[in-house]
Amino acid sequence: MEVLELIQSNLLTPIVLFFLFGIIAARIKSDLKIPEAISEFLPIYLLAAIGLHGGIEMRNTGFERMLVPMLVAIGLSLLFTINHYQILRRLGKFNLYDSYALASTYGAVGAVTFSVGLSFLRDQGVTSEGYLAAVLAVLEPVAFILAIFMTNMAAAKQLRAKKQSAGGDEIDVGVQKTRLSGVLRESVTGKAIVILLGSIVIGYVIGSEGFEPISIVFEEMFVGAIVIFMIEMGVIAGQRLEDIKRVGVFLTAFAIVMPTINGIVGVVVATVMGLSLGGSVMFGLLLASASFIAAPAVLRHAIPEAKPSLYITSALGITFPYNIIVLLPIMFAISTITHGYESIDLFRHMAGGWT
Amino acid sequence: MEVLELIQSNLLTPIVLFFLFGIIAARIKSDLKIPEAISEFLPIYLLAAIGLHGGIEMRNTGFERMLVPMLVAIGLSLLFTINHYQILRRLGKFNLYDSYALASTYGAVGAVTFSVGLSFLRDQGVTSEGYLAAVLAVLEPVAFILAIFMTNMAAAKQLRAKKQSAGGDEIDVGVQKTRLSGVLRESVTGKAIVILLGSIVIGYVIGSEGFEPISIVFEEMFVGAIVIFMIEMGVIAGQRLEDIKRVGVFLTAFAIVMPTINGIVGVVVATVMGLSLGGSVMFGLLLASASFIAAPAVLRHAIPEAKPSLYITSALGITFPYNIIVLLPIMFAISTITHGYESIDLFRHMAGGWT
Amino acid sequence: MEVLELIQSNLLTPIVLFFLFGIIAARIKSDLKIPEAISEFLPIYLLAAIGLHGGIEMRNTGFERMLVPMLVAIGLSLLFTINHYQILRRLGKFNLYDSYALASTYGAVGAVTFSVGLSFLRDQGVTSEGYLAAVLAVLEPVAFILAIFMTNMAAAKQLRAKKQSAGGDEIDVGVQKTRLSGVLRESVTGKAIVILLGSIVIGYVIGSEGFEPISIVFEEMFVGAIVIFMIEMGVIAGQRLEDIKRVGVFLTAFAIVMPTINGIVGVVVATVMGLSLGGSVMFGLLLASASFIAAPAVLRHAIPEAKPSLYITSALGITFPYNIIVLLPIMFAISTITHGYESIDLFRHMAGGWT
Amino acid sequence: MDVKLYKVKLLTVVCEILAQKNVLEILERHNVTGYTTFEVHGKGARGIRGQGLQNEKNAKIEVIMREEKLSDVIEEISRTMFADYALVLYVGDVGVVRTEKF
Amino acid sequence: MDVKLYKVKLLTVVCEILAQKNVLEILERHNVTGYTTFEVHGKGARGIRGQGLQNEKNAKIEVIMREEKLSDVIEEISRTMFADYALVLYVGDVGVVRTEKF
Amino acid sequence: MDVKLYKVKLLTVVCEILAQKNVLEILERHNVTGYTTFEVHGKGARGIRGQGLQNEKNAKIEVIMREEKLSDVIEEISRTMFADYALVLYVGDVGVVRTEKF
Ligand SMILES: Nc1ncnc2c1ncn2[C@@H]1O[C@H](COP(=O)(O)O)[C@@H](O)[C@H]1O
Ligand SMILES: Nc1ncnc2c1ncn2[C@@H]1O[C@H](COP(=O)(O)O)[C@@H](O)[C@H]1O
Ligand SMILES: Nc1ncnc2c1ncn2[C@@H]1O[C@H](COP(=O)(O)O)[C@@H](O)[C@H]1O
Ligand code: NA
Ligand code: NA
Ligand code: NA
Repeated sequence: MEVLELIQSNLLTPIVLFFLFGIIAARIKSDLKIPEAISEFLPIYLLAAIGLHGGIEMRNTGFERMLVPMLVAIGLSLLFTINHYQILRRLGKFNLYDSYALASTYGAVGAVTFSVGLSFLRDQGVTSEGYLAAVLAVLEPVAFILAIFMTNMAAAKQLRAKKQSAGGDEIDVGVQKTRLSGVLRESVTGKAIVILLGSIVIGYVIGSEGFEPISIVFEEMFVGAIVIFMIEMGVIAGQRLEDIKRVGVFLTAFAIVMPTINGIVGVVVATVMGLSLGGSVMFGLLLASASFIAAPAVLRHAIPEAKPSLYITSALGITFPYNIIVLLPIMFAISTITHGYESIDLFRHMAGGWT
Repeated sequence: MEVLELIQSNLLTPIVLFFLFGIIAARIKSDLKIPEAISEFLPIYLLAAIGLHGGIEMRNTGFERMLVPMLVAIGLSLLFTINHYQILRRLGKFNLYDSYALASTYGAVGAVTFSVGLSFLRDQGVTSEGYLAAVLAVLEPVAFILAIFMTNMAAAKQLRAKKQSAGGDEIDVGVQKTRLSGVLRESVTGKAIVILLGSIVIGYVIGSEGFEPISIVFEEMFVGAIVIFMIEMGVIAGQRLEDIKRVGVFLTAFAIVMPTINGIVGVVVATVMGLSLGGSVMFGLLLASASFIAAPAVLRHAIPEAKPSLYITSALGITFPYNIIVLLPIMFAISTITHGYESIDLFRHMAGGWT
Repeated sequence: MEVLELIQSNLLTPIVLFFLFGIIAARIKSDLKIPEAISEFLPIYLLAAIGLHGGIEMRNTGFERMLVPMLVAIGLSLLFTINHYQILRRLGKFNLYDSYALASTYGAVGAVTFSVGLSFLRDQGVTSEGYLAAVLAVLEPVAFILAIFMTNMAAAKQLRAKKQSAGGDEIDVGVQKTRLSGVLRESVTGKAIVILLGSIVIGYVIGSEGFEPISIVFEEMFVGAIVIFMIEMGVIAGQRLEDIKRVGVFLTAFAIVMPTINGIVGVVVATVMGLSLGGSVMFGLLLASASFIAAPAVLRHAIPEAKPSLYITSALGITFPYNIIVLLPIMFAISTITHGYESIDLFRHMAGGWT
Repeated sequence: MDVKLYKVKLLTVVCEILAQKNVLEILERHNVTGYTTFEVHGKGARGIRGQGLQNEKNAKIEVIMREEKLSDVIEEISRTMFADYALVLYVGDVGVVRTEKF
Repeated sequence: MDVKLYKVKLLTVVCEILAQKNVLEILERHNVTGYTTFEVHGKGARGIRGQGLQNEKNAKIEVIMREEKLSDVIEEISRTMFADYALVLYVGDVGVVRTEKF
Repeated sequence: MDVKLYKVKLLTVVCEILAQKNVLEILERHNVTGYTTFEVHGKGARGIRGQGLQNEKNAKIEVIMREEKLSDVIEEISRTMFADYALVLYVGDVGVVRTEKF
């Protein structure tokens, strides 16, 4: 079967192999570790590279066509977040806080996953729409804002209920409000969004020509940098493997089934909106991915009552590997079909001619 | 007007844009930051690259022609430092310590500014004399040594005056002397000078051929590395914007007017000495630039009574952006004229043929 | 003489020059330093690059030919370790612990030395067998395991002797055993071995084609990265120069003579086993090199009674510079002869045709 | 020569790094004049902290302050943060020279 | 409002970083509930530490614990580590709010 | 088994990193046998420190020493450094095992 072959060939890329290697290194309790300064710098670098690339593409192709996909992505992200919440709260019996935290973690997007997706497409000789970097930036805070708003509403409601029975304290409602606005500020000025948007604008301004002297650093080193980052991601995922047992069967299933559904819906919707084969894969990946770098930073302040071990572990330990190893090739196969190629092999031939 | 166009096109380079981006990121209170280890490493890297490049050039062109420009640069640096002092003390009414600290900050040179200048010339398709890297190295400590010497003289004089009225303590004069010699040692063994001089020598020894296997790291990645460093410089400058209000109108004006004068004098003098178009720009830039990395390290020990907020803020927050955004293109335009090109456009045509 | 010329030309490579520069920087008490995160990352990077390269080579050439050299290397490493011990204990009059610690430091291998060797061969236009990276990985723990085992045996014997005279405590024997097994675990899961073996496997799996997108980071930047690392190695070696006086004449002689003998034996044995000219040099270098990054990490736990100042200082401060500056060219010359080239110059001509 | 030392309190808080901001805000609200912070690793009821993602480190916050403000600050930290965050706090006695600074 | 503080001990160990593991194992063996660690530089009888190779830094380990366990822990560290490792330890008095945590 | 602890002083100095050298020189001059240092961030009378340039961080210096030397050291730091540098110092009581080390 072609999808299996695609999964298998994806499995044998340096990115996936070094991720698996990192997991193994952690499991055998090796002291291997990418120094903190490097692993803190790499996401900034990756986002700058993604942004510059996206900005340059947008300059070449115009961004009028961006509006619809952007709005659809926001709409889907909100819809999915609410859907996640219902499933987690009703079927999963998670408490209010954990449900919203998890719902938004999966409604949000993962920049690292996006990087891996870009590199996967590059391997397949396919390109994607540049404005998807902008969609990535805008989608970052959307799900969090919704979830935080909803959590605060629910908490205020609980509070009001309490107040009616006893003498309420006004202060806490005020605290809730400051919290919300503070968190909104924070998540929009978070470094990921800021560097991504900034780089898109700069990429747009400088164009391919202005990019030329920095292309060796911001383009040619891209895959190598991801590889280094994947070692660390693997190590961290490996260290959490024990925690995965503790997240329970329900959340484990959720962490695999939900991205699959969201991702496939994304690919199909993107195809309908007219995105290219590669663009549809990236659109699906945006919706499928869960946030594990931004999520803790935002949620720990916004919904401190939620257990970070749940949302970090499921996003990083289960969904991330699943997405980059299994779902990415599946979505690629689906996008190949929805874009009217009868088989992946056929496509490959054609792609061969393109590069 | 051509200068304006040049400024405008310079404004749209990745280097300047990422610097401005860093300022904005700091202003909106984003948590964006290049990890310390990286931003500590980048100046070392940039200086190594500058030095190697300069050394290789010197091997190709010989360094007998270096002597005059070197001596003239030292002379001008000393002259300017004394001039700065007079202006700051008399017109600016700064105290002795702040006056000398500021005078030497502007008499000294900025390695980061120098890097940006090299990259600016590269964009314009112009080269500069390799031995200017050696001038950079030698100029680094000169202004500090003068200022420290003068400050100690003045302080000793005050002390003697006091002693004549009361019973003096000999010890403090001794302390002053140790301080001076200690500081001299320190500023000559400072990492910037050491790596720069070392790399010049190594570049000279290995030549283009020996450089070949490391040229990807030390030449091709140069501009990309500056870009990353400029993000951090922008963030730091942005964090200091409030302080700029506090430095006052006089120092703000000083931080713009003085480099302009020094820089233009530098370009003209360099032209007279026979430096190339690009070399004259770099010579001007050396004299125009203020030190903001070496300065605090040296001055905090040498003149602890001076307020670092004054000299760091004006050098990094005002002069540095002004130099790389506005003054650099102006000096380039002037150098074009002093080198007998009737207009910049004409020059561009010719440059096109060279590259 | 050709060997002297070779030494001289090797002396003028960026790698050796930046190492010497680092020593000078430390001696004049400059504050120059590669930030910790960078100098902690570089060995990981170098080992990953070595491993990938080795793995790809092994895929191309098969690894059936690896078995004999591997076993011979292990045998020689063990033999040499015992030999070192006898010399140190009998002739050098070092105590049991210091003798075993030093014996295994010189029986083990140095990954940084190996990197420099690869880059030296590259300069000479010669290649080496890819499986030597695997030999490097396997050789890493061998000498330590032997030395730790022997030390524990000797310590247990001493203990038993004591017990017979007085009432012994059983517990300590248990402690010894746990220590041994703990140390074995640790040294096999040490980051150097893990990243090296992992990268070999990944290199083998992905092959040249899969390596292509990351070759800029993991191949083309290799020499530049070594250069940066050599600055730091030089600084650290320079800081220890004082300690060298304290290690004494005997150990200083040992640190030069022993590697020379081991290395030459290595080159000859490798030639006999049929390794290529370059491969024989690398095989000799493996046996000549002493460990100074892994050694303290392993020995400080395994033989805490041994003085780290002895084994770190001699390995890093004496043997490492000697190996990369003097012995490497000597071994190259010898290998040229053992491979039947009448003179190095002749060889050069031929090599010219190969590249 | 003898230096006179004045008795003040040294409050130390070790907490997950994402909670550092909350602690500093509480200090701010109580007009505490200064503090010193740095990043640490640790182990406690919430397991080992400091290995994984950057956000999972701890921060250590040290505050020299007069006894007067101490219990208010501790009370607010206890009330608002003990339940949700990995956090440990303790108080020691120290002597300082320039009491007017605190 | 007044916060009640309970008296406990703060044990601090500064040692070469490769000995950190040994100290943590000793704490483990004595069922100490938590600790805080970070990397430091220093000078002592064994010279300046922290400049050279990564392995030559120091670690600082801070442990809040009840007085009961203290002398056993100190005794084991003294016995097994004083001879071979660069190491300094000291004990102070601190007050904590949640005594049940330690 | 009971471990005997001897009373000594723990002097802590938090200062701008460029002043660390001065403090260490003072310690040297007074024949202090050792110290432990690390980099910290902080806030005080001179604003927030630790965000900007590398040179604008703080250093924390901890010194275990006998009471005898303490006031001389403090006096020299106060006299030569209080005016010009961002600096805070404080003193606590600790117990040590090997009193001969200090
Ligand atoms: N007994 C202890 N001694 C010193 N530090 C502790 C102790 N317990 C906890 N900590 C620190 O406080 C952090 C949070 O503790 P916890 O909330 O118990 O997980 C830990 O990660 C440690 O850094
Ligand atoms: N008097 C002291 N005050 C503070 N820390 C010290 C002192 N003496 C030693 N240390 C620390 O303990 C480490 C090991 O000490 P030593 O075993 O004496 O070399 C040193 O590197 C310092 O970090
Ligand atoms: N109350 C305080 N508690 C703890 N540390 C302080 C305090 N005040 C100042 N510091 C530290 O001492 C440094 C210098 O203080 P200052 O000279 O007041 O700016 C600050 O940056 C802080 O790290
Ligand atoms: Na998503
Ligand atoms: Na200047
Ligand atoms: Na060896």
